[in-house]
Amino acid sequence: MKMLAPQEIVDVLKEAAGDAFKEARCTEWAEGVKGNKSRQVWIRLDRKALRPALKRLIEIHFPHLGVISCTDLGEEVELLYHLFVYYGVPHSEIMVTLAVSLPKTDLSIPTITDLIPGALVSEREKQEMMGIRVENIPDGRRMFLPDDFPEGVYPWRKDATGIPSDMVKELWTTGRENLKPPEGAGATEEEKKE
Amino acid sequence: MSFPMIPELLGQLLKKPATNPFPAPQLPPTITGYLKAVGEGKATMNPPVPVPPNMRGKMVYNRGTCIGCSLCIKVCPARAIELVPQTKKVRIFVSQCINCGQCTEVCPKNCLNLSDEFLIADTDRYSDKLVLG
Amino acid sequence: MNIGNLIMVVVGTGAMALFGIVAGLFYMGIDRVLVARMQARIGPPLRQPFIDMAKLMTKQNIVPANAIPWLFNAAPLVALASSISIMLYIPLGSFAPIFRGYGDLILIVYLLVIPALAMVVGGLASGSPYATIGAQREMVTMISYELPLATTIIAFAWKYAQLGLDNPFSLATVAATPIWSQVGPLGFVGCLLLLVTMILVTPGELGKIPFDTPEAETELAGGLLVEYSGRNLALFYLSLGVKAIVLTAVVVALFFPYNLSSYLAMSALPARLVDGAFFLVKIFVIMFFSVSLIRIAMARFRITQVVDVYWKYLGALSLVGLILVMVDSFIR
Amino acid sequence: MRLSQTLGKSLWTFLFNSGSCNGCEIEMVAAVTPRYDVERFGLKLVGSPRHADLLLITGPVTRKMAPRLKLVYEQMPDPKIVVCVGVCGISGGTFYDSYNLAGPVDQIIPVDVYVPGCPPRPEAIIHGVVTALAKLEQAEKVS
Amino acid sequence: MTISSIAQHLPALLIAVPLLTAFLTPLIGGVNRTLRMLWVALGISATSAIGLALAWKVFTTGTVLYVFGAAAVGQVLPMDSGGIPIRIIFEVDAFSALMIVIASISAFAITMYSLVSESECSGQDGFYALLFLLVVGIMGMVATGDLFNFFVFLEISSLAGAALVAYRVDKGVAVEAGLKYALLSTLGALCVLIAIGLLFAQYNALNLATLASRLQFTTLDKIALALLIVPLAMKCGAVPMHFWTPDTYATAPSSITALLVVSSQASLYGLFRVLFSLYGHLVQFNYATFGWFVIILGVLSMFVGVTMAIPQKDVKRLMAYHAVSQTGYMLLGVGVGLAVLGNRSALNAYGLTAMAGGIFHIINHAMYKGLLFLTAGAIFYRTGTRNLNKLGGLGHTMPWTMVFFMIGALAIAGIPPFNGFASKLMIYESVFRFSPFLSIVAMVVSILTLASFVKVFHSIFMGPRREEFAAAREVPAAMIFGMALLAVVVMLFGLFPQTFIDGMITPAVTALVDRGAYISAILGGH
Amino acid sequence: MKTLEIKKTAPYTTQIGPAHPALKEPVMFTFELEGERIRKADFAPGKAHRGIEWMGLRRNCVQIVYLAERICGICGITHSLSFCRAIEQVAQIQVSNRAHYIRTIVGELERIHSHLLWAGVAAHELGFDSAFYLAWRVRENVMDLLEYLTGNRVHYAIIQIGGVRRDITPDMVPKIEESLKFFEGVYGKLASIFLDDTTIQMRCRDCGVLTPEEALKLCPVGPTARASGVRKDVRVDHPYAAYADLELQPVTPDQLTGEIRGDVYDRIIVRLLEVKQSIGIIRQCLAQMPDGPILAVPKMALLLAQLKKAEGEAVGRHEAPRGEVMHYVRMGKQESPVAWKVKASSYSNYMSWVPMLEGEQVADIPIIVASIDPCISCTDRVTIVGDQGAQVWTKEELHRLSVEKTRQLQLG
Ligand code: SF4
Ligand code: SF4
Ligand code: SF4
Ligand code: SF4
Ligand code: SF4
Ligand code: SF4
Ligand code: SF4
Ligand code: SF4
Repeated sequence: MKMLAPQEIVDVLKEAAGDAFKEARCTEWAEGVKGNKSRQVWIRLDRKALRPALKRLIEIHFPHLGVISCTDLGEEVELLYHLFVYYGVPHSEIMVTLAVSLPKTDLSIPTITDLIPGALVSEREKQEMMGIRVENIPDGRRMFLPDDFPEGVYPWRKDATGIPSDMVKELWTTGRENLKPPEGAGATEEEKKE
Repeated sequence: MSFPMIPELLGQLLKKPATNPFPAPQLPPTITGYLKAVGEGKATMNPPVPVPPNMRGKMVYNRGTCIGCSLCIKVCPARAIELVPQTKKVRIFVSQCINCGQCTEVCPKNCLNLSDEFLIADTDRYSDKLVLG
Repeated sequence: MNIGNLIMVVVGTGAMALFGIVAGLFYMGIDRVLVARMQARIGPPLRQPFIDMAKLMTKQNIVPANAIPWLFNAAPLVALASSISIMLYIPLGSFAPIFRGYGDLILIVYLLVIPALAMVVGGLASGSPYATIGAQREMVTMISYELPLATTIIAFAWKYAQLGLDNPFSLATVAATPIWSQVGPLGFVGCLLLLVTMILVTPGELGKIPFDTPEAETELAGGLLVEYSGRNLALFYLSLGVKAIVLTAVVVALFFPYNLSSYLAMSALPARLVDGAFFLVKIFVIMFFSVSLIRIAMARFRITQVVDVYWKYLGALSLVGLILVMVDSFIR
Repeated sequence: MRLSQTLGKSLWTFLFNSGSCNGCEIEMVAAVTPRYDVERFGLKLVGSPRHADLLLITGPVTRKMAPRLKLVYEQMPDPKIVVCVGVCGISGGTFYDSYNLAGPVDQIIPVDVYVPGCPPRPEAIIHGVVTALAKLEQAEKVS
Repeated sequence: MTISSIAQHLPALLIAVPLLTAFLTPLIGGVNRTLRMLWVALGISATSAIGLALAWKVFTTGTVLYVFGAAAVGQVLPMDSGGIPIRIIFEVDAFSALMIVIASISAFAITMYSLVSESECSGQDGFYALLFLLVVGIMGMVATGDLFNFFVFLEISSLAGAALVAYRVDKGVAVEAGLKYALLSTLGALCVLIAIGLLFAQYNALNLATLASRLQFTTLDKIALALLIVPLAMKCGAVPMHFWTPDTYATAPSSITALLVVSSQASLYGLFRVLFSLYGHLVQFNYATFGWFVIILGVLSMFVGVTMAIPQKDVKRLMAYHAVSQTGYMLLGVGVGLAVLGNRSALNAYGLTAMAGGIFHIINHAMYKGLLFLTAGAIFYRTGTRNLNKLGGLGHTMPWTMVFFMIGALAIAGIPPFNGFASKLMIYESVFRFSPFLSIVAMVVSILTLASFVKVFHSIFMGPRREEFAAAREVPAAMIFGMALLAVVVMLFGLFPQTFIDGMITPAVTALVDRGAYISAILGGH
Repeated sequence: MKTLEIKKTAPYTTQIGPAHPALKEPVMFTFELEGERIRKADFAPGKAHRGIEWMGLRRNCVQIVYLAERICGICGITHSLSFCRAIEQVAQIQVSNRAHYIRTIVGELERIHSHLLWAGVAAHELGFDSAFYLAWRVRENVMDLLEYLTGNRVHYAIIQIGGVRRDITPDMVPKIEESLKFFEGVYGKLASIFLDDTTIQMRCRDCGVLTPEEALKLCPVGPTARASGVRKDVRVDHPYAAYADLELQPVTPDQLTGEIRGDVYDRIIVRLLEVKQSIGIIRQCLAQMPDGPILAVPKMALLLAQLKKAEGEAVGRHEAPRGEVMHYVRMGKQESPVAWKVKASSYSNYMSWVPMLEGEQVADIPIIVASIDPCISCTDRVTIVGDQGAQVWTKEELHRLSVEKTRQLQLG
């Protein structure tokens, strides 16, 4: 197997993504005495290029999908597909992150489970946690949240559809208000507010 | 057919058990009686497995030196510390503390420390022993 | 049966029940202590099973909503009563069985089915689906060990019938003429195979690892007994204890019917005591090998493997044993 | 239900994980293994709440587990003891606020003894059980 | 009529009373329902009482001979019976008496049961008429001492049986099953008739005893033997001719099924009669062959029956297959006896016990299997289904039925202290001397049977209450009475087997083995 | 109505597992069975979902380190290490090499403890409690050592952003050496008990097979992937901590048996071999440990201030005993992260249950489920549900299936 360098991967994927390609960044990070470097490629794409880019990546080396991360950036939501190629050969693995921004008005993304079946767990999680709509997902049920969890509430959102404060249970306060006042303390009124 | 466990088991019959008999090898007739006897020195309690130095056990708080700077509260990952505004001292809930020791490191006055005491079960989670300060 | 006899039977039954329960719990205790020691633990006190029973007796006895109450409550009683009743047919040391004239091996084998059946019925009556699977597996296990068990017993009977003895199925006959002295070298090998069979059938009958599939906790959360609590649970445990004694006593009676007293030339009372003690020791040895050691030295079988092991391997083993015993008789 | 002398000497135990990090869970399991061997106190782990006298519970009680915890508690025959192991079951610990927690444990079922620690060492758990036994003995005296 | 004359005419009454009841039922039934019920109850009570009394007489005083229309009982049969051979002669020896006991008890319990279980169906009069006819057939088959009469009664029982199977005319299946049964029975009867013809042509006699004393074992005799064995084995449901039993047993009303079991036992009786009494001395050089033939038939029935039973979904089909399996035990026991008939020492050592076991199993089987079919009927009565997958949770509402079922199931599985164990024990403990492997098979089949019934027990009675059976209650008292009666018998036989063995079984075995006695009872000193 | 309710609740009440040696996070499985054979398997985790990521976004990074540690109590270092590595990359904090080596040593000790723990649990699932006790008895030694090095048996609290909180001083080394010798001594015994025992072989060989193809497509990690021949190990592929300096090869079962079958037995092999590998790694680390400070920013207040200025995104990874763990962190000039995504190893391995379970027997569920070493080993919590997916399994069906099994056995 001929192994491509990070920049070469960027080039290949850029070609595959065409005009949907937005930006790319290669980073390195070294740890240890010998200073061996780990290499990461971050590519930001438009939604429509996700599958072509992924298909191209699969041709390079069948990638291992770590997870799909997700960030609420206010107006948009960014999905990051963390993929790994060239594993199995010491120190040569490259992390390729494909990042796709979705406007909150249209949070839909095609599934990649037909290409990488193992993405299902992650896609299901994105649906329930961030309210992403994964198109053609083979199994769209909830994964982590209880069945009685309210519809339209997404824990990872930072806007009005996030967790409302009345859903948050402050476990730590339980029983504390009944405590006797500390020695030498005066009024206990303020404490009770806690 | 091979059963490598059998010789191991039979061999163990002749050896000493690996159990540390804390607090007593088997249950004494009554716990209260036993504890009383231990207290009076009439019975000896087997100690737990010795803990290493620097084991992070129950918090101890030197209320006197505390200056109420709230640094400990800032780093505490478990909301185990609260400031009592009237006294400008803190109060630590042992039953909430996860023994991370972060507060002890951050305290400028060294008034927080983790001891090696860990047998702190109680019937009341806010008992005097478990609320410091 | 005259009055004197009747009193004897009643007193004897009471004594046997007491002996069965006490010995059953006692051996459970020994088993637990020994197992703990072999696993490098201190283990519970010897009297732990007694404490457990005493505690269970004082606990709440819950009858689940789906259960058929009377059946649910009757099952443990039947299990214990039937286990105890088997005691009456079993010789203990030099004490002949109370029902010496009636019982024989086959009766014992079928009586042994009853406690297991009671457990199955109780489990089913509790209405829990886990108990249901447990019950099915219990039945499958029962079917599985039936073949080697039946073969062993028939082999014994065949041999004794061949010798022209009157009651080939009676344990008394076996006790009077230990099998080992009646066979040639081939038959000796055959008997050894039968002994192995019985040693391995015992954990199956008692539902111990590796044949504890019906109760397999990891799979069925306690299987048949999930829903039982308090007194009912205690009764089941007692019946298992008694059953363990019965089974090992059967193995002892079949293969090691020897008594010390005949070698030591002792008079009546001490002889009985010595034999009694010797009997307890023999039970202990069998129990140690066929229950304690095996149950901690292996992994549990799958239900299909239980069937395989019993039907294919032990079935074949016991049949070979039987054939060896037969051939041995014919060539002698 | 009458408390009996024997209850404490034969505590059959049911472990319940209400969504803990497993830390307390493994320490409880470790308490069963040869080094600590709780069986020497007559304590035995059982597979069905119906058989249990003692409920050892860990975790801050997730919303999915809260009804189950209640059910398990109800399924246990009287008399029963509950020991809450680990601070996250006592007060939330690090998980002191969340949208998906219904705890702490004593908000769902009554708790007899709390064993603080994150996680408590196996011996601390043993100490917790012993504390429960002492409490039991006191209750016996009263009744 | 005085008591003694009743006693004297017991054999005649045994046939006459049910026959009379049968014919008068439509008449009386026409008057009113209650009256009919009373009449039926009276009729069956009388029949059973007569049967039991006759059996008692046989067991206490020995073989009873009765010739219809003969002036003196002693002068039964002219040696040259050439003139009119068709003359009704009853010869009731201990074996016959045993069968009569079975038939009496079962018929009584079943009829009482059916008084309620069938009360909601139409065509009551016909039903009871047929039922009594069936009883007549059964009684006649086991009591007659004449081959042709045997054929006649066989026909009566077959036709009545077939009609009863088809009784629930509203169901197409039932009619079909009835036809099947009728067809097979008729074919079988035809074979029997041909055999009778062959024998009559050669020996000019129809009386069993006479024939037996004259038989030469010519080729024709051999053909006749085959023609007798095959249909009888088929009627008793032995493998490989068992195929009709599941259909018939499953579709007939349960009370009838229970009675059909008795009727098939009567065929078994016929089979043993033919083998032992008629051909007994002729096959003696071949005892082993014939014995093995029966044994193999038995082992096959045992195994095939039980393995076919386990997957069944229909309770009654399942029970039917078990009936096949249980028949195997009888064949096994008696077969072993037959195989060693020529070997005195073996016969005494275990052959007789094996036979006794087999024959004891006949009566036991009739009792517990009857009981089981009645419980199945009770369940159907309340739920309207026999499908195991649909049933469930009835233990909550039908405790008595459940208890009876448990008794029946434990008995059929041969669990002490129920009667099935008693007879199976005799089989296990004797046939092993013949071949140890037979005992092992028998024991394993028992456990399989048990497993199968645990499954049935669970499917029907266990589990949570079912909504669809919310209305199911315990069945009415008369049905409980019918089941209870059989259950009590099952328990009695199980608890005190020795009494029954000594009193009834051993004489029956002796009667069967001692062919000379059978012949000389009729022909006088030989 | 009563029946309906019962049907609904019955499996729920019974699924409550005895939580015993098997450390179980409640996961619920759904099976479609044919007799005792599994036709289709499905699972539903999330009973332990505490909303940790959500909590994290309300805390400062120092607090999150300890929160992350408590994602799971089995790998006390895994999540805090991964989180710290991500933060360090975002804030460009250079960790000293000494700290890297200490992190590695603790990480490998954790692997030993975790694999022993797993071996015990697996043995327990097989009903082989003696092996369970033995494995855990040996494990206590690692626990002692971990406590000695870090101050706690489970949540070590040794990782901090920028390094580690406790040093391994020269006087501690003999004790580590002693333990390593002990493990080496006992390793042969453990290996023989787990690999040679006939009953274990009977239960584990060719049971729960995951083909290499599936192991690639379903993205499992750690021993689950390696046992199926997918050579994937973060320690090897991705140079980090002291692993960056070591010569490592991923462990695959063919190293012992010469073949890869991808069954439960292979997973046992991989884990046992990894224990041996870990001992070697610790040895090397001890030998090569460089000097230096252990914490880049020892003052927490300073650290917090520095992090408040950080901006950017990074992924921190670590090869946990169960496989790769990754934390994606994005910082945006505020105290708390803007995004924090945790991926635990079991998260990646869940999917491989399905092909492993399908076609196997009910009795094999526990060991197969345990074989990926989820933090949910006890399938007592399995609910056996529905024939056709939706409806809940009724007892009749359960029963019928077991009966069919019985018949199959008798005819077969
Ligand atoms: S950090 Fe120390 S001095 Fe400051 S409030 Fe906390 S305990 Fe007091
Ligand atoms: S040790 Fe940790 S959890 Fe406990 S009070 Fe200190 S900072 Fe908070
Ligand atoms: S299956 Fe194992 S873990 Fe579960 S309760 Fe039983 S012994 Fe404990
Ligand atoms: S108390 Fe701590 S160790 Fe225990 S379960 Fe909770 S978070 Fe985990
Ligand atoms: S890591 Fe996942 S499962 Fe755990 S709390 Fe966070 S979101 Fe829930
Ligand atoms: S893989 Fe499991 S044990 Fe390891 S860190 Fe994750 S949850 Fe914990
Ligand atoms: S010593 Fe420095 S870091 Fe610590 S509290 Fe004071 S100013 Fe802050
Ligand atoms: S698998 Fe491990 S990390 Fe994941 S939720 Fe379970 S315990 Fe936590």
